[in-house]
Amino acid sequence: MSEAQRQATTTDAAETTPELHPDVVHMNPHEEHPRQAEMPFAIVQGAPVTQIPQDLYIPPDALEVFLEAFEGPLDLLLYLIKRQNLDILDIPIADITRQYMSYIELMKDLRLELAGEYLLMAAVLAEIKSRMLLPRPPSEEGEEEDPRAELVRRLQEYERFKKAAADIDDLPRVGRDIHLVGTELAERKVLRLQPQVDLQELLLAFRDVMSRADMFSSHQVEREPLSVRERMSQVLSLLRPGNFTPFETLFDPAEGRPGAVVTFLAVLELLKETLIDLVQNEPFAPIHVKAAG
Amino acid sequence: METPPLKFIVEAALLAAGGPLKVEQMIELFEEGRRPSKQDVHKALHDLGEDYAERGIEIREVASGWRIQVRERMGNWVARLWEEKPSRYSRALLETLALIAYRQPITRGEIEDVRGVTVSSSIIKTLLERDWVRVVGHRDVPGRPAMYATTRQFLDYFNLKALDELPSLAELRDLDALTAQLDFGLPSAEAEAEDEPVADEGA
Amino acid sequence: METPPLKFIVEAALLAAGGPLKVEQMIELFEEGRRPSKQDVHKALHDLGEDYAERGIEIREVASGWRIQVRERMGNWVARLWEEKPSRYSRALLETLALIAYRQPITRGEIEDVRGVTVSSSIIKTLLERDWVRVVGHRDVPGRPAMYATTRQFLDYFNLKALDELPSLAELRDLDALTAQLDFGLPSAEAEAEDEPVADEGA
Repeated sequence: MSEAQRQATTTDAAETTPELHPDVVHMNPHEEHPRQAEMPFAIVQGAPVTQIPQDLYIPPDALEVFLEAFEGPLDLLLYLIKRQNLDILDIPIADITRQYMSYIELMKDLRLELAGEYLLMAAVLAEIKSRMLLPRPPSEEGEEEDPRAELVRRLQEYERFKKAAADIDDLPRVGRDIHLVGTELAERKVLRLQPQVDLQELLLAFRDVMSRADMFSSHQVEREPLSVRERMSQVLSLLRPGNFTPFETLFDPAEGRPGAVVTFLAVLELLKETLIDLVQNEPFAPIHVKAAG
Repeated sequence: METPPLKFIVEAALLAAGGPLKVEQMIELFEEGRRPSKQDVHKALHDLGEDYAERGIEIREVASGWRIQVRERMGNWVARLWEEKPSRYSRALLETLALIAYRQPITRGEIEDVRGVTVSSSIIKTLLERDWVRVVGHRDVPGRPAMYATTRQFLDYFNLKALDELPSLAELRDLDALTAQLDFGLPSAEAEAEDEPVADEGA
Repeated sequence: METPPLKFIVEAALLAAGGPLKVEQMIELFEEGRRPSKQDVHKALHDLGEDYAERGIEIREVASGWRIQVRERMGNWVARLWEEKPSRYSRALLETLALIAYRQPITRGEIEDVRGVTVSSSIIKTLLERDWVRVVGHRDVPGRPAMYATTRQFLDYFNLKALDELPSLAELRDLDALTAQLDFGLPSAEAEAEDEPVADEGA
């Protein structure tokens, strides 16, 4: 492995496991070429350690960190493949399996709680390895599928979502990269919308209240044209308290005869209900209308 | 990276803060050694104020600092953002309104006589505020109670030219005719009526 | 009262709303009969965008509508307004989110199949609580597992208008193409490889 490549893989690994210097996890007991003159992979009691210790003591804490740095067996496998600059489509299964198993064994020795998925993957790897070692019987369909195919598919599938997760993490994000704005209002008003009323509702309400009223008064015979009622309100509203209003100003010639009749009936009704007073100083003098009281 | 003009940093910070910022706080947005002076910040605030002259926002100093706010004259449009969903009127209100419409001019006491329960002041107030009813005089009896009548706005709202376009009570009681005439599904209307709160229905 | 230019009303509303507004919502800020057309509003949004070209803010359409936001390049200064550092998300959470985003609707089991590990309940809970994902139904298989999909809030948060703005997924390469050239079946080759030191692979 050239130095350039080594650098490349180191960078790769650093990306994969940001929490960990890649060399800390590089603990293959079969490592024959301890790296010289590289970054110290650990600081022990203040002194940089650049050589792999022969007895391979890995503090259990570090291993735990190591385990946590991976999102499962697929992630660990991807790391092993990337670290060696291997093509995912051409994994040397025996090698990878051996490396994978050495990690697993180490974890077991240290009695770290190992997720079942890691052991399952170990079995899968062993199975692929054995299939690759065995001579393949001639297949009926000609070519037999590469025993690694399913694993490669899973690794690729996992890798693309691992990448997608990193891409999503890189998207501009509210609160980190972009910030939302907000302003106060000089004066904050809340518009309170008025409830809508349907005429039907009003009519039903009237019908109902009148039916109930019937239960209280058995002889409610009223049949007044509403136009007279309405005109009564209009006449009343024309009258200013304490003032006398000329009788003829209550009538609007433009309304014609029916209008005059309705107004006259309204005035009579108002008189009957003693809501207005009519005042005439002498016969044939102008008649004035005044609100009662 | 190039530093954007101070006033744009100040603007972005004021908008993002969502509340007033003191001049000191704005200065502290910058790294030590690159901090603008108070004068610089005041100048930036002033320049922003000029930029906003024609716009719907303004920059103002309030007790806890400077802030960008929406001008009062924009309130008409902006306030609609916070429109409250209208609630529904109570049965009591509708009956009161109906009685005022059909029996005007009518006093509160008279409405209560027919309904058999007290009419709350808030109902009368709501109707007056909505300009659907008004006081047209006072009855000449002890207490001189106000007499209520419906208004033009009431007729307009219900799309009526005059009160006599309202069906008479007799017509209302002729349910079948009413159903045909007004085309409302009676069963559903009845069901709806049952759902109404009846708390103040004394009967 | 004179009506201010549309773009200033739109600007004031977007600033006051404190969140995205849809074009329809902006139109409804106006009284009936005075409402601008969709084209008018789009023009106003475009004009505002040009006004902001040099400034520290920008106007952008995300899933829930249009919003004004502080530009990314102002982040350096604006971020200092807040003591708290923006939260970071674990890879487990991001991978789960990515699978939901790209493969929705997807069940927890299907996420686990791809990731090769169990998806912890706390991750799903966090995603649901942040309103980034929601349950859109249940897969018709034993156990009827919930199917998850992303929400508009997810898109808003990541500054996206629609799912198709997500970065595209890496291509899957085909093993068969390579298999033809490889002599993987030779036991001797594999056995040999086993004896070789790992670090020499690249040499």
